[in-house]
Order: sequence, then C-alpha cells, then structure tokens
Amino acid sequence: MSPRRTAAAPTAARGRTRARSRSGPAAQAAHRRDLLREMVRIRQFEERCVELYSSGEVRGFVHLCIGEEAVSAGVLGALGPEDAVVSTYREHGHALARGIPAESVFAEMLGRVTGCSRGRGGSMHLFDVSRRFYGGHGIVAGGLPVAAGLALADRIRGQEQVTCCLFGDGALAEGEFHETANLAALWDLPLLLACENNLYAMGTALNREHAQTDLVARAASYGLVAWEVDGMDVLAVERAVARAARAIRDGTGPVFLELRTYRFRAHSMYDPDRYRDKAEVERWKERDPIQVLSTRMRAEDGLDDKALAAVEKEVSEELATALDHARQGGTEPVEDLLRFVYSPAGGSS
Amino acid sequence: MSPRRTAAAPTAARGRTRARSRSGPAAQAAHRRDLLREMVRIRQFEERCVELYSSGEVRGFVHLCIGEEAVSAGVLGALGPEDAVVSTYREHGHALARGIPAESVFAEMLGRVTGCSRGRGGSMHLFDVSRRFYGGHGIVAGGLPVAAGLALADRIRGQEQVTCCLFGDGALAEGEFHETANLAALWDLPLLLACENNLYAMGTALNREHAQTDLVARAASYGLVAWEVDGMDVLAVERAVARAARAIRDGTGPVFLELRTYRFRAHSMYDPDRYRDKAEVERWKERDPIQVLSTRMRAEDGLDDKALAAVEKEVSEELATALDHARQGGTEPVEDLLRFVYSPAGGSS
Amino acid sequence: MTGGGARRAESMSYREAMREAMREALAADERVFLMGEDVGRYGGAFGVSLGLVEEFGPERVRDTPLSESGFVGAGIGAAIAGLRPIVEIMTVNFSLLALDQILNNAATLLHMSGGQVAVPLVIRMTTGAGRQLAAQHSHSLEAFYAHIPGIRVLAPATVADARWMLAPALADPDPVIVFEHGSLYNGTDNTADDPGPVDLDSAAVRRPGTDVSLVTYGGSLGKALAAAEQLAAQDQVDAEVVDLRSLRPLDDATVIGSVRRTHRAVIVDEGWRSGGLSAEVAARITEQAFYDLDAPVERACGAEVPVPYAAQLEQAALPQVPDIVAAALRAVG
Amino acid sequence: MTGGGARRAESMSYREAMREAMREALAADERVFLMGEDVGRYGGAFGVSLGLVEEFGPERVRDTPLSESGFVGAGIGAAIAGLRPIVEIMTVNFSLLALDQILNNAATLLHMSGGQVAVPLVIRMTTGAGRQLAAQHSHSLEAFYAHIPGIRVLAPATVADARWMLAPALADPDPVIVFEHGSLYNGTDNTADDPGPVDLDSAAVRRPGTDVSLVTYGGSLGKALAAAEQLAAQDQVDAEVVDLRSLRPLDDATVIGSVRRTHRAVIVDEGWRSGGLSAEVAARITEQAFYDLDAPVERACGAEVPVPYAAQLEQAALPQVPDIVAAALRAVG
Ligand SMILES: Cc1ncc(C[n+]2csc(CCOP(=O)(O)OP(=O)(O)O)c2C)c(N)n1
Ligand SMILES: Cc1ncc(C[n+]2csc(CCOP(=O)(O)OP(=O)(O)O)c2C)c(N)n1
Ligand SMILES: [Mg+2]
Ligand SMILES: [Mg+2]
Repeated sequence: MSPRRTAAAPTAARGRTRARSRSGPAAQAAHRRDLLREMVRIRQFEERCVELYSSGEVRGFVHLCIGEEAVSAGVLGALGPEDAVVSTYREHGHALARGIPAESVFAEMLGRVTGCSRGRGGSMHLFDVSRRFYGGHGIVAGGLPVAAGLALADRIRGQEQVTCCLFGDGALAEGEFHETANLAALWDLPLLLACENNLYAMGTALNREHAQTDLVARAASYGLVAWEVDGMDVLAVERAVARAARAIRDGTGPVFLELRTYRFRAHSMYDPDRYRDKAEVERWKERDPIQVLSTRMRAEDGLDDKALAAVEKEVSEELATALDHARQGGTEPVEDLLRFVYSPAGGSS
Repeated sequence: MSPRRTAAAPTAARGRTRARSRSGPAAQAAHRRDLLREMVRIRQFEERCVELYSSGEVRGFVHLCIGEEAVSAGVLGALGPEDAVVSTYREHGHALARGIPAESVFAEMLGRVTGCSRGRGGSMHLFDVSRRFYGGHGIVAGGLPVAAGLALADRIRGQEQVTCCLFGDGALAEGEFHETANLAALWDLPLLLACENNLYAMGTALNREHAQTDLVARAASYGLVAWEVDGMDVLAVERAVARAARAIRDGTGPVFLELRTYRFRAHSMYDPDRYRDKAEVERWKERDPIQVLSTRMRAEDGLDDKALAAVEKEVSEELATALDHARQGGTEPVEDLLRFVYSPAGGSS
Repeated sequence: MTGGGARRAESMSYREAMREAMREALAADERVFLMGEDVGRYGGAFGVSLGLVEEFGPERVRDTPLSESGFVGAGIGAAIAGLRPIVEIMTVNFSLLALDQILNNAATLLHMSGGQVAVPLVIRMTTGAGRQLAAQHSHSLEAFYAHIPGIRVLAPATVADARWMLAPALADPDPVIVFEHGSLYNGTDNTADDPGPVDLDSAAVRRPGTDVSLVTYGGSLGKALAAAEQLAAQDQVDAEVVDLRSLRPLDDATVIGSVRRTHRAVIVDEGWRSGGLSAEVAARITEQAFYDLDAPVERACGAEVPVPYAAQLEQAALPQVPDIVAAALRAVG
Repeated sequence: MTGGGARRAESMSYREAMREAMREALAADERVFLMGEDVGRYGGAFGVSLGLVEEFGPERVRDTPLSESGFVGAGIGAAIAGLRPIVEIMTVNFSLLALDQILNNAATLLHMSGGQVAVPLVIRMTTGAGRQLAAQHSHSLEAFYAHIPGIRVLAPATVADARWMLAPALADPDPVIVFEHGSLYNGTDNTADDPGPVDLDSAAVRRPGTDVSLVTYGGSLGKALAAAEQLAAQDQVDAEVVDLRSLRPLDDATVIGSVRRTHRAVIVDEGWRSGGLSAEVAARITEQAFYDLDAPVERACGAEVPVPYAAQLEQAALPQVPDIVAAALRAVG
C-alpha cells in the first residue's frame, strides 16, 4: 500500500480540512459514522434506482456502484470544495458524496428540469458546477483530457487546487489515458488520477483488457507517483486520497491511485451479467465496504444493530423525501429544446 | 544493449537467411561491404533529393534520413522477404533497403506513373506490396494499428512471419502507440516495434515530448520485450533485429527496439531547423553511421580510401541512371484521377 | 414461420437476422472473423453476437480492449493481409475515436498506393436515438461517413436487409460501413427466402405512391411508412416511400425516378439538418430533377442539438410522423 | 503601407495577420494562451506563431507532444476553468484524432449539463490542398465541423479576416473552429484599419454582380474572384462573389439575398462534393429561393478522391477557375 516511487511520494498521511478536525478518538468515531452513513446512503440510493428503472420511471442506461461505495465516500470525502471532480457514467455515488442533493440527482434521472443537469443528461451525465463536479462522462476515458485541462488552468494560475478524475480499469486501454498521463507528468499537473479498478470492463475481465494487469506499474511508467489502495476499505481510500491530494498541493505533481474494488451488480441495468462466476461475486461480497467499516466500528466504536438500523432508517427517510420532491419537479418545455446549444451571449445558431 | 527482460529475451543472437550465409570471416567482410554500400546508397539518394527539391522537380513535404542510414540498412537487412514492413513519411531509406528500386522511388517523388505508388503518394507514401512494404504513412503513429493487424493475420493463420513497424520517438505520445502496444502484448502478436529515436519530433526535443524519456521502460510496462540499440552502428542494429525477429518467430511475442539515432538534416526540406544547437548536431556527426562502419572496416577488412571511393562511384552511377530512367517515366492521365478510389471489382462510386 | 432452414424464409428479429448473417459468414469463409468490444463473452453490447463465441471460439469472435482506434486499425491491417474482418464498434458515437483510421487509412490506402493496398473490411456500428441514452450515446453521424470517398456505407432498415446485406458487404473488396439503428433490433419480420446475390447499390421503393416522395433510410423508414399511411387515410395524399439502403453511393436513379413521378420530395433523416445526408439528397434532387419539381424539396430532420435525455425533449429532437406529414403537406399544398 | 501601429491599416501576409491577431490577444488578456505541436520553439508548422514564445514565454505559448486528443481535451478543460485557450492543430487531417473531444465534449457539454459548462475555446487548423502534400495532408474536412451543433466554424479568406476574426472568436463563450487554408498564408494585402467589433455571423459580398452568385469560402475565394473576372471579360456575365466567412452558422440572408438578385447560383467548395458544405448551401438556396431560381444550383467541388501527390492529378482533383466558369455558364446558359 505504499507508493512505488517513495522518493517522490509524500512522507506523512495527512488529510485536509476534515482531517484537522479529526483529532480525538471521539471525533474519529464520529467521522467513521459519517462515512458509514454516506455509504449506506449511496447503497440505498442505488437500490431505489433499481426500483425506478424497473418501474420505467428512469430510462436509458443506468450504471450502479453497489459494492464500490467506499470509493465514492472515501475519494470525495478527502477532497475539498475548491477541488474539481470529473467522473464517469457510473457516478451516482460520486455525485452524492460530493454533496449534490439526492433530490436533484433523482430529479435528473427522472428527466425533470429540477435535475442537476435540467434533465438533459440523465443518469450518465450528472453535473453541478457550483460544486465543481464536471460530470458524468459517457465516452470511456473522454473525461481524462478535460480533467488535465482543468488542472492545467490551476497550474497556469498557480492555484493550490486538485483536479480529481475518476475512471475505470477499462479506460486505461484508451489512447486518451495514455496521452493524459503523459501530459500530466510532463507538465506537472495538479491532477489525481483515481482509477476505480473493479476488475471488469463490461464483460471483459482485466486480464483480457490489459497485457500488463499491474495498473500501478503501468501508471508509474509515465513518471507518475502511483500506488494501489484497498477500495473496499473506506478509511484506507480516504487516507490515500488525502495523502495524494496533499502531495499534489505540495507540488509532487500528478498522482495515480488504483482503487481495488468490485461491482456487486451487473455493468448496467441492461446487462444480464453472464460473464462472471457467481462464486467470485459472492467472495467479493464478503468484503462489502459497508460490512468492512461497520465490523470495525462494532469493535472500536461500539456500533450495534440498533445504531446501524437507526442510520439506515434516517437515510431511507431522507431518500424517500428526496424522491417525493424530485417527482414533483416539472419538465423542460419542448420549446426550450434548443436552449443551451449555445450560450445566451454567444448568439450563434 | 541487453534485453531488459532477459527472462523473455532470446538467448542467442542469430540472424536469418543472410546470417546463415555469414559464417566465415570473408563472408562477414563481404556482408559488411554490402551494408556499407547500402548506407552510402541511401545517403547519396537523399542528397539527390535535396537537389531535386531545390530545383523544384520534387515537391510537397520531403523528410530525409541522412544520419539514420544504419537504421534503414540494419533493420531491413535483417528481415526476410516474407516479413511485412510498415513505415513513416521518413521512409526513403527503408524503401531502398527493402529492395524497392531507386528508379521507382525517384519516379514516385517525381510524380510519375512509373513510381512505386503510381505518383499518387509522393515522398511520404512509398508502397510496394510485392515486397510487403505497406507504406509510407503520413499520420504520425497511424501505421501502428495497421501493423498490428498485419501481425494479427499471421497469428490467426499461424504463419511464421514478422511484421516490422517503424515509427519515431514522437509517435510514442500518440494514443495509437498505446493501444497498439497493449493489443500486441495482449494478443501475443508477431510484431516488431522499431522505434527510430532521433531525439526530436520536429522541433520538440524528447524531454519535452515525454515525461519518461526512457522509451524502453515505457514499452516494457506493456509487457513487451524491449531493449535499446546503438542506432548509429549498423551491425548492432542488424544483430538486434535479427535477434528480435528470431525471438518473435520462436513465439516470444512482440518486441520493442529503441534505435538511438539522430537526423543530421532538418525535419523536412521545409524546416529551417532553428531549434537545435549546432554543436549538438556536430557531436552526433562524429558518430556518422557510415564513418562508424567504415572505420571498423578499415581496421578489420582493410578497407581503404580507394575501395570506399569505388563504392561511392558505383552507387552514384547507379543512382544517376535510376534518376535518368525515372525522369523518362510518364504521368498518369488526369482521366484516371478516380481510378483506385475503389477496386475495379467493387463497382461502388 | 415456414420453419425451414437458415436459407428459407423465416420470421426473426433484426438482431437475429444480423446474427444469422454473421454466423453464416463465419461458417462459410474461414477468413472471416468478428472483433470488437464485448462481442464474445458478453454477446455484444446489444446482444447481436450472442452465442457466436461459443460456436466459433475466441479467435474468430474476438473481444477487444477499449481501444477503438487500435482495433479498427488492426481490422484494416488484417484485411490488407487477406482476412475478412467484421469489426463492431458499439455505437457511432465512439467511432469518432477510430475515424482517423477509417478515413486516413481504410478509405485512402488503395488510391494512395496506386491501387496496391485494398482493404476488404466490414465495420458494423449502432446508430441513432430514441432510447433516452442522452447525447453521448444517441447521435446519427452517418453523414460523416457518407462524405468519405473510398468506402461504401449501408443502412439496412429491414430485417431482410439485416439478414442479406452482410454477405455482399464481405464480398466487396473495399471497406464497407454498416449502420444499425438501435431502435430496429427488436423488430421482427419475415427475412424472405435467400434472394441470392443482393444488390448493394440500389435504393428500394418500400411503398409506391404518386403525390410525394418520402426519401429516408435506417431508423426513420418506419416513421416514413407510418406518415404515408396517415397521409393516405387523412389527407388523400398518396406518398411513395424510398429507402436509400445505401448512403454511399447514393442511388440517384431510384430517387430521381421517384421524384420525376411525384414532382415533390421530403427527405426524412434523423441526423442533424445542417450538413446532413438530407442536404446531399436534396441537392441532388434539385440538380437532376429541377424542372420536374412542383415545390421545393422539404427536409424533416433531427433538431440541431445534442440529443437530450428527458423523454419529451428527445422526442422533440427527432423527426416524428407529424413532422413528416406536415412537410409532405407543405410540399403538395 | 501607412506605417502606423498594429491597429492602423498595414500591408501584411495572411500569416503575419494571424500572428498579429494572436500577439494582440496574448498581450491584451492574460487568460489567453496558445497551445499545440511545435507552436513554440519551432514557430508553428507553417510559421504562424514564429516569435511568440520568445515574446510570451513557454507557459503561454505551449509546445505539446503529439497527442491531438489529449491537448485538445486539455484546451477544453482549461476553457471550462475560465482560461481562453487557442489550440492549434497542425492540419485538419490530424484533427480527426481529436474529433471525439470536439464533438462529444466541446460541442456537447453546455447543453448536456443544462447550461452549466461553457467552453470558450478557439481551435485553429490549416486545411486544404494545392501544395502536393498528398492525401493525408491535403483534405478539406470543413463539412464535418459545420455539421456539429454547439460550435461555431469560421473560414477567414482574406488578410483582413485573418487579422480581425480572432478577437471576436475569443470573445465568443462557445467553441470556435478557425480554418486557415494553407495556400493563403503567403498572400499579402492591406488589413484595413481596426474595424472595431467584427461580425462573425455574416457572409460578405466580395464582388457585386447581377447575373449569377458564386458562393464560396476560404481557399476558393481567389478562384471564384478570378472566374468572375474572366466571366466579365470573356462572356459578358456579371458574377457576384459571396464569401461565406462563417460556415456555421451560415448567413442565409446574404446568400439568399444575392440569389434573389441574380436568380442563379454556383457553389464553389474544395471539399468533396457528396455530403460537402456545398450540399447544405445548395439545399438552403432551393428551400428558401426556389421560386426565384432560373436554373438549378450548380456545384464546383473537389473530386471525390483522396488528394493525390502528382501535380496534374492534384490540380484535376480541385475546383479550378475553368470549372467555375463552366458551371456559371451552365447556370446562365
Ligand atoms: C469510447 C467508448 N467505448 C465503449 C463504450 C461502451 N462502454 C461503456 S462502459 C464500458 C466499460 C468500461 O469499463 P471500465 O472503464 O472498467 O468502467 P466500469 O464500467 O467498470 O466502471 C464500455 C465498453 C463507451 N461508453 N465509450
Ligand atoms: C497525427 C499527426 N500529428 C502531427 C503531424 C505533423 N508531424 C509530422 S512528423 C512530426 C514529428 C514526428 O516525430 P517523430 O515521431 O519523432 O518522427 P521523426 O520525424 O523524428 O522521424 C509531426 C508533428 C502528423 N503528420 N500527424
Ligand atoms: Mg471496470
Ligand atoms: Mg523523432
């Protein structure tokens, strides 16, 4: 779990704002409760999505992150509000953990004008510029060069911000990953390349996507600081991202993190999941990130069934209310179809 | 000069057909004379191109390989007629060393129908399918995926042939290199990736193109067998390619060779070459591949000025004749402009 | 259902027809292989190649990494070497990543080499909107491909064409791009008996008519036919429906012939209007049938917008039956 | 030569005019930077940015590796973050490697995000043939870009437009693609005094005439003007020459207005004829001026072939003055 290039790697693991306020054991227990709550919230949100898709209220392609909640809660939890985030089509958890209200994510998936992308994007294209959440990209690896550009702007302006780009193991095979990794290292961009390695690209297993399945070695070959992280342990993810972000702010240059995780569900709601051995899925479920954290909290923080049930109830009530409100959202009038093809000030057509 | 991944690397350095016939010292001396002659021939060909471009007989972009003759003579010299070659726009030397007659290369550059591409390609697009020379590609890195496909066909048909793709250091930055390297290693393709590293991509020096300038390390990270070679020493190049080709035929999988060389001339006839330190150019000229070999031959084979002059005279006479004949070639009638947009049998339009 | 063998008339889905065509090709010619993302184990993003890897093995039904430029280029090389690759790109939206290989290599090498390097490659891809997949999965970029000399572009709109166009496409010595509109896969129809050699150059009159020519292709054929029925039932307008089938080359004879009879034309194209295929068809009609036209050529096209997710917006972005009817009435009015 | 400062009328080459425009932008707005392959030390593949890196430094005149998709995408990101990048792609032929970023991101993000993500990016690229650079360096793919909603496409054809179009392009909140025809760089002319705010939406009548409208853009403007002179001198035909200037949006008012006066039109476009920009212009003219037309719209376009190297073949592949004259005579005849 330690950086491959120790020379370039930061020495101490220090988080940012949150970390500072996380001094005492009590504060740490409270923080773990926050993380647990976030993961439970993402899990329940995704389960609602299953219902909404089955009922036909949500359409299109829907990609769930059930099993990968530690990545969402850990990565986004360790970033600051000034940092930028670029994500994929499997981004519900990233968006929620970034602080986009569940209501506006639901509304987006329902195609309402109250959605975070005014209903134009849907599940795959969640945006919230006020939170520096730059989508929601449907072209695999297509967000990587854009993230490099956001980081380049910070570099040019000398701003101490991090741009975090989340992408999957499959994206590493695209030329865009290669070009972005080289640009980031060559230009010393404040870019965090967060690879969510869930071992599959749709139906293609890692060893049929990549000749070299050691993704950290691949990334290090560009001169990136790179290390792997247990993506099922939210605390390990948060620690690693906090450390990487600090290193980037301190001028170490770009960092690549391989977050080892697994999706418990199919690639998308459309996918019958014929290509995975059920036993493999079951094995990974034993490392359910919510379990991993709650087990530890039972031991260290005296978490009990009652407290866990309370969290689950709280969250499910929040989401129920969010969904109710989302359902009350209006729809964009078709007269506004062409609105936003160009900027108002642009006046092109 | 030894393989990075000795495990995967072939043990003995054995060339092919030519090598076998290269048993005794006499034969070896004769072989060195062949290589010297080939390099002198390429050098003189390129010098003729300078005149032809200056006089306006040859137009368009013309990229010379003066200084890189050891790569042309060494790489192509070690391949067999059954092997396939894919090259770049800087391919005069590759084409000549592959055995495409100087006359048809001249004719191509003069835009004559007798040219190896019927005058449609010009300097950047030399083709000769009868010699399995598949161009002559003007899109940097654009030939790499095509070469992988030629190798894939051999793999599928179980043919013991090598496809050699030549490309520059700049091409490594393109996504196409990345995708091709991964496909080649993943599918175990009989592909030789011959990188002609002349330290510049147009006006951009290696360390401003790539964060990681150790190209062998970069290639090895895909799981490719990779090593670097002194690209100014034709015998070293030939040895390395023979060894790589043998390894590929023996089923080692793809090999990447970094051929360290330098162009003595500007990027193209169009380039004023403002970006290189003249002293640097002069330093490299001390390692002129023709000098390097002839010096050795003077010591080992008793080559003297007279013999060298004889070779130069022979070659210049051959090229003078070739150019004369090329100039007599006709031009494609404009009525045939659309010919070959589609195959005769295709009948589309 | 005549229940006969693969070469007898059968009722099947467009998806099954395309699969059957590939199975037939793989069985008939060992040079043929299928390659693309998830065409094997997964069965194809839209299930078209389901079962083929079990039947022909992973060498001939080859899963690729996410490397569109890489594996399309590899298809080009394999074709040059004498194989007959069928390369599947999941959707036309992703094909932009391979457009350099398609235009600068596949379409160009034969001419640029003076006739030496032929590229007998077939590339299949899904196109079109209508399933709320949003902008990055819904575009119709056929116009880009129909603009490129050196390739052939097909748009099978019927189950029979899905079943029978692949063999002649594979027999073509030059690159062929096949567009499969995503909304067609589940439609079932009778494939008709093996028609024998299929003509790839010709458009087809899917409904004869006398008052106006509705010229369309791919996913819009059904809408054009529905509009024709409505025009007949409600407006006493007898519309002829022409299915282009081939987007490059365009079959001028059939299109112009139809317009010469009807004197009016409406082009129906899901692609963006400006610079779309509709513009070329309209331009050719006015160039070649100017004096036969009783009204300007009308176009019912996709709105010039990245296709949005929300149902009402997506539907508004696509040419619909009422739009086609309205255009036809303007033409005859 | 009035000899005045940069903002006074001056005679300079198209190359110098574009360079001067970039220098002005870099000096005036610190958010502006230039990025592309060899724009710095080398001075730009065609020498357009020569000297700028010495003046503004390597951070603001940034050399990139050979990674078109990567650095164009980086330009998109930097624009989103509030900078004003000018990204140079050496030629349109290589831009296909970046087309996914341009279409699926630059042109799409604003709408797909519900109006949140604007991309104020300018992309410059060389286009066109005529210098015997052969197929992979000679194409005119403007039609691809003019088809894409969400972007603006400019084709400065005069030294003055090269000098004055960049500032408004940089002021545009949305992506702007600027096509510079390679044959124009050495042409010199008077840049005219600073015209003040330049209108990017309008076409320009470069030569008034009464008998036929020659509609063109970019590298073909000179040929159209030469054809007009010849038509006047030899055929007593008074041709009006319209320079589109903007390929997206198209200025219908100016084009249609001209055709309403002349009743005849010839589109001159170096791009491939089928599915080219010429088709859209022809389609719009017949849609909007059908009853004003005395003859079908003619097109003088590039032959549908990968542009060959040999001089006589390349010249035959491009629309030439005699082709334009012949088309105009067909229109008026
Ligand atoms: C360029 C491109 N090619 C193909 C697809 C279709 N597709 C969507 S997701 C996906 C798999 C991506 O796998 P990975 O990057 O590992 O992310 P994951 O889905 O596992 O989170 C594919 C092939 C796409 N959206 N974009
Ligand atoms: C995709 C693409 N981008 C840019 C160019 C313009 N260009 C031609 S050669 C070249 C430099 C290539 O350098 P390298 O790969 O090292 O080969 P070398 O010229 O040094 O032999 C560039 C930028 C091109 N032809 N293709
Ligand atoms: Mg994955
Ligand atoms: Mg080089």
